[in-house]
Amino acid sequence: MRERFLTGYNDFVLPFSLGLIFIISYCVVGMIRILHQLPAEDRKRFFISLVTPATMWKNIKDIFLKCLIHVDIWKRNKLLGYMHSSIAFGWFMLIVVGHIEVFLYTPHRVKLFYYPIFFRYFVAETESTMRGSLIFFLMDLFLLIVLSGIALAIIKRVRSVMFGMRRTTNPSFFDLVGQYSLWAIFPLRLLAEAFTADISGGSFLTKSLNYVFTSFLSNHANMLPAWWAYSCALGIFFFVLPFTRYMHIPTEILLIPMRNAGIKIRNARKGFAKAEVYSCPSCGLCIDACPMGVMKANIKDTTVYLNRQIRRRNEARIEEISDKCLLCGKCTAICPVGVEGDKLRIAQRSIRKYNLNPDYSNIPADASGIEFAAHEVTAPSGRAREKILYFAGCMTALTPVISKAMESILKKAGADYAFMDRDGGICCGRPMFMSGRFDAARMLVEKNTEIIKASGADVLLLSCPICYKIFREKYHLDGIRIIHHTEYIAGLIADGILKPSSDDTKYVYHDPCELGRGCGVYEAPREVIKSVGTLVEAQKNRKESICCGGSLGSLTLGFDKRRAMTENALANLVTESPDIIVTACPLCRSTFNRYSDRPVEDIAETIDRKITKTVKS
Amino acid sequence: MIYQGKQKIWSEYQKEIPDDHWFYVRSCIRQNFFPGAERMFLEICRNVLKKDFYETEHHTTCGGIAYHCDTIPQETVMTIVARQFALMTEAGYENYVASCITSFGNYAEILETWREFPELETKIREMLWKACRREFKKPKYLAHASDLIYKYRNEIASRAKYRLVNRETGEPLKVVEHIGCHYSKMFPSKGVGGAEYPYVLCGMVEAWGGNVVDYPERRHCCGYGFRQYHVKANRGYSLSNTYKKFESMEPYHPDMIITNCPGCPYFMDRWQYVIAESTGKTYGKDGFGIPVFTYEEVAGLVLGYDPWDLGLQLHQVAVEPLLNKIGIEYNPEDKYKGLNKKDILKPGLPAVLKCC
Amino acid sequence: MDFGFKISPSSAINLDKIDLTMFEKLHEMEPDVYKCIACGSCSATCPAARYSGMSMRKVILDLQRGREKEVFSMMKNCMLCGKCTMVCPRGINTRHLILSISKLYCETK
Amino acid sequence: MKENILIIGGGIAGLEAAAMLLRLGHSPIIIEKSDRLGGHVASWHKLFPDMTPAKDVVDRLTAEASGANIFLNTEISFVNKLTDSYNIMLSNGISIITKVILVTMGFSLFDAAKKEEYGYGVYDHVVTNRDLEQWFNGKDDPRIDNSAMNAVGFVHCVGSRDEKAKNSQCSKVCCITAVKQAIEVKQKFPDASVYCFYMDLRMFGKKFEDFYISAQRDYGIRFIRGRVSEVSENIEGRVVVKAEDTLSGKPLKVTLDLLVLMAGMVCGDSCTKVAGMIPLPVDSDGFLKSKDNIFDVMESPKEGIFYAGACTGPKTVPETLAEARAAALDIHLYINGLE
Repeated sequence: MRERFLTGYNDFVLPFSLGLIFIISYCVVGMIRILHQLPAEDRKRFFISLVTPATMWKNIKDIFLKCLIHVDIWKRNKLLGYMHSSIAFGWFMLIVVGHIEVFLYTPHRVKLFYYPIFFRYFVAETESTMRGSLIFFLMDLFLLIVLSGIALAIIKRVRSVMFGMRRTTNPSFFDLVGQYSLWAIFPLRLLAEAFTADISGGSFLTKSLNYVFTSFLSNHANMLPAWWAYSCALGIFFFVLPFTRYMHIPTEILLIPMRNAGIKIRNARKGFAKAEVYSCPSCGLCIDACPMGVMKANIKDTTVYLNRQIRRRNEARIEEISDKCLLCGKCTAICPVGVEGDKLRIAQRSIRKYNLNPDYSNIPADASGIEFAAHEVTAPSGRAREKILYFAGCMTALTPVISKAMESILKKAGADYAFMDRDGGICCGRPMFMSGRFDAARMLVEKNTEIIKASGADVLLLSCPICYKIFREKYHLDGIRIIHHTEYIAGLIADGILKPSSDDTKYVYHDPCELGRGCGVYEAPREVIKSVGTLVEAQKNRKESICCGGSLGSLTLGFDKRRAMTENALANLVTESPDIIVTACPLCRSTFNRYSDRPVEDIAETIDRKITKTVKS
Repeated sequence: MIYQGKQKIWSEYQKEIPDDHWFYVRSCIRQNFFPGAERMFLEICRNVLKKDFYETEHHTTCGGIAYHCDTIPQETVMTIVARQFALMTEAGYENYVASCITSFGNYAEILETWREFPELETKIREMLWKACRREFKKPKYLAHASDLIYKYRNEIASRAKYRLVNRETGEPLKVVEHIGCHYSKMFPSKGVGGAEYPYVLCGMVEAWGGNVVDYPERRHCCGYGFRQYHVKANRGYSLSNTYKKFESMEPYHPDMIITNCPGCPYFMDRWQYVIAESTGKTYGKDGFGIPVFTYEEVAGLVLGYDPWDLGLQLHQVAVEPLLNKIGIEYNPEDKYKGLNKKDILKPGLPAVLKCC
Repeated sequence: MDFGFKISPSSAINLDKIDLTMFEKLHEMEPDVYKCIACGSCSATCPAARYSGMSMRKVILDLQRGREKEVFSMMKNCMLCGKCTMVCPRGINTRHLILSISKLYCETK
Repeated sequence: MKENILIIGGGIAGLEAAAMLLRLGHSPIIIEKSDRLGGHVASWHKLFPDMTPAKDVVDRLTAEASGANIFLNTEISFVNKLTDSYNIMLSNGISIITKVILVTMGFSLFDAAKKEEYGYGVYDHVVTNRDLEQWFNGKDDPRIDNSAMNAVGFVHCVGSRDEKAKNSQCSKVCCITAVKQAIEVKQKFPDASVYCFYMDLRMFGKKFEDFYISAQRDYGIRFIRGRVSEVSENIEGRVVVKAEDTLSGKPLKVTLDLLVLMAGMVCGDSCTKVAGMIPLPVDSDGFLKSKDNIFDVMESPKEGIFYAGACTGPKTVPETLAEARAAALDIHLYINGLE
């Protein structure tokens, strides 16, 4: 290879260079700001994690797998995964191989950052160059891969269903500019390199195209305009980048190590929340995932739009979007970059100002009514004999069939149990927490903690997943085990204390949001159901389970608006024609029961019905 | 207000009142409150109109206050009333007229009860016989003394020396009429004009030249209410009721109030002083109050009796501004002179309410 | 002068004198607030009721009757559990209503 | 020979029954005491729950019954019972001999002036539901200010469910009529506060509850549970209404520009009069007594005499029409049985 120009410079590199300088400075400033906004302890933790070998390795692995290969998207849809990784990884490789070229052939130009990008313009092929034909081939190959990705992206704009997406995001103006410039970069690069291929050399793609071009575009006059266009496309892309969804590319590189450092959202708009918002690629996967999106409703209230509105600081819409959400957490579960739609919304809710604030100081934390061993305790010694404090929760009070079944199960198990809220209790605090009123929630947590500790219980048993989540996350009960009744029943069956009879009834299990996605309990209820009949799965299940629509998470959704959501969730449950729908949440149970065409049961009811023999020690 | 509408209702509540020969029973408390009133009633009926009104010193309380205070059972009050009727029967009268509204209501209620439950009447007759060996006939006609003044209103008007008219402007006086609760609220058909728009006092005011003021709280109780006033702890409640009434009539700037019950004029008169002392508020012009009269006092005034003979010096609210307005002649010097011009001593003056 | 008794303030509600500007504002935010039929389901199910006498039915009524003080003391113990919303036969989102009231009405005013 | 069928009363029940009888091949005679057909509905403006113009209903019924022999301004002078028929002498001198009589004399509106405490006929701004309908129909009323209204109240159950008013029965349609009229008032005066004072809201019919919800939510009509105890007039001539707000357990007072009394239904005056002539028994509720209150509501205890509509008790328009049709069918079968 020899250089064609002594200066190693042409004016056309300017758009690209300016763009690159701009975007790099923008990103550096942005990064410093985000890090600065973190609370001091989080910042410290972040820097320590950067030098800790384990997290360091995890960061590199995550960035490679997520940002370049997009493994999560591959898992969802192969075509969509290929589209993303072809562009990201292909482009990345073009840059890497481009730099290798510079290193190999013009090492003295390494310090010119535009050189690898426009390498082919500045060099001419020599005899010895042929030794690098592999590199030439690689460059053309990756360019082809990227181009195939771009082609898919264009097809996706027209037919998103092919990519497993029913609905996509409505792009903003800057998004469109960014998108078109991105799409233009690589065809223009191909064009520019093709025009130069007879001088600078090339491989199967550029060389072949060069032959085609020379047959009707004989001179090199087209060369410079093509390189200009290529550089301009890059420049435009870099300049608009901060205002487009493509900002997610640099932000995600920051988000991944922050998340790996264990940082959580502490502020609605700053720090980690900001990193999450800017990491949103506007892919729109959350639109399809959102349970509110039945009948094309509420599309603009999904997480992708929340992120967009937060970036635009449209307070009215932020409030509307964050208050409407059911907080089912599905968008979080499926988000390829890990934007936590539910937590982000709770954070937005937490900055509301209220004139009236709760005060529970007059509520006595009274544990005197809790009496263990009020019934005959027959369970064998050990775990089964622990003192179990059963907290039914507010929602269970409206579905007393569950607490009744639970009491019956406890009796059949011969357990030593007591009810904490038989005559009404203090709310667990989760609904208050979900409304963003953390201080009030904390007061409730304290009241209940006091009661539970005073009761002398060994185990706190819950049948409401809403309670369960906050008990697991926010309560510190000094060694008192917190357990959901699905797990408790599974344990009793596994230990042989309960022996339910089995028949050929077909059950489908609905994963309640707070139990599944919220607490990661997926297996216990399934094990329990398998012990009494045939378990079939809903079309979408486990972490993709569809919210029943009854959730307390939503502050504004009216009763009438929820019906379609419930019916959609029901339709998802009955694809395998189950006889009975089983769930493990009082709220899901009563919500489904309203519109279901077949019986809806809590798992406790199912099991209680199927145990006829009681175990005596 | 559609006057014809009221007239239509008045026409539906007419009551037959015989012209003459009445057995008259006095009120327990009026003697102390406004002693001139009952005297004036008999004076007008007997001496001015030359009617036969019989009175006996043997009659007692009707038992109404005790009955309404829940201190005596129904049988007791009925037996007391039966004795009164026996006195009437023994005197050879069959028209019974009560000076007191509570009594009037009490008699009406008992007669109605006996009509509905004749066995109760039989029982009372037995009890009366056992108690004092008396027998009675039920009165043929029962009236309240104001019914009679209402009946004689035009006759009184024809003999009147003054009219309820502002002497200077010639405008009719604005008169608030206040009916005792037990007059017709219990049995609308027993009162002249019914319960909603009783006509008994309206008729007098209209006949004597005044204009009746219709204000929102016209139906409201004066505030007396036996159980309210008699128990000191409840007295604030009694006062509040009166206050409510005055607040309601205040925008109409009434010149005077005419009443037909023993308690009403007393409480509406005295509470004006208490309201003035506790809130600093007075309802008449220039710090005076609104004078409250019984219908007999008003009748006496228009007939030209001397205000001090009517006992108007016993009113807390000064009557002089009104007397001046009508143009009634009186001697201010004589206000606190009793019979034979004996000095009965001037009372202390209130701090807020202006008095003469 | 102290008579040992005094005029007691009227306990009557005078709709003419009640300033409903706040309630109108609330109504704009929560149009369903007018749908209440005072059935009392919300009050019956409320876990805070036994501590502060909290009753959504009374809250809605009292705000329209200018009795805001009573509302504040009732709402103090609300835990936002959402049971009232679940049982409301008229589908009123009482839970959000509580938040709106907490936002709009000011105790110190 | 064709049987004479005499329909007494040219309200909607009479008209609908006549139309049905015409279609069944009979030639009914309608006598109507006033100078126009349609009864109470003819003086109404719109009908719940769809705001159907009352005029449309009456026009359609009148057109359908036009084949009948109709005597307007005619009353019954006296009735002679013959062996198997009745000789009816009319006020216009005509006498009719008939075996079949259909009584469709309907109801009278309770005389709101009897509830003296509400001051109908005494206060300047107190009207009844019927006055308001006529005002809606464009008839000027000095009691109703056409230009502006700040506050309007409706008193439910005036003369209904009231033993003092000698009518302990529910008049059934006033609740929904009040809701309808309140909405209409609110439509005319969107800034006015509109109050309904009720004891119970009886929204029993099709779409009534929806109508009520709409009145609450869409029109902001305030429903106050408490019977109005007394009405007075203040110095400006506005109406002061007192009631207990039973839901807060406090007495309540409000000043209004217009008070509308929802006068209930009592058995029609002429109905009672004619019932006395035939004679027909009157039930404990003051309305005509049917042979049976479940199976034979449209039959009187007397052979050949049938009822339809509100003469046997308060009814809505569709209920009245349904009864009229049923009565016509009963009559048709009865006449077939005679032959």
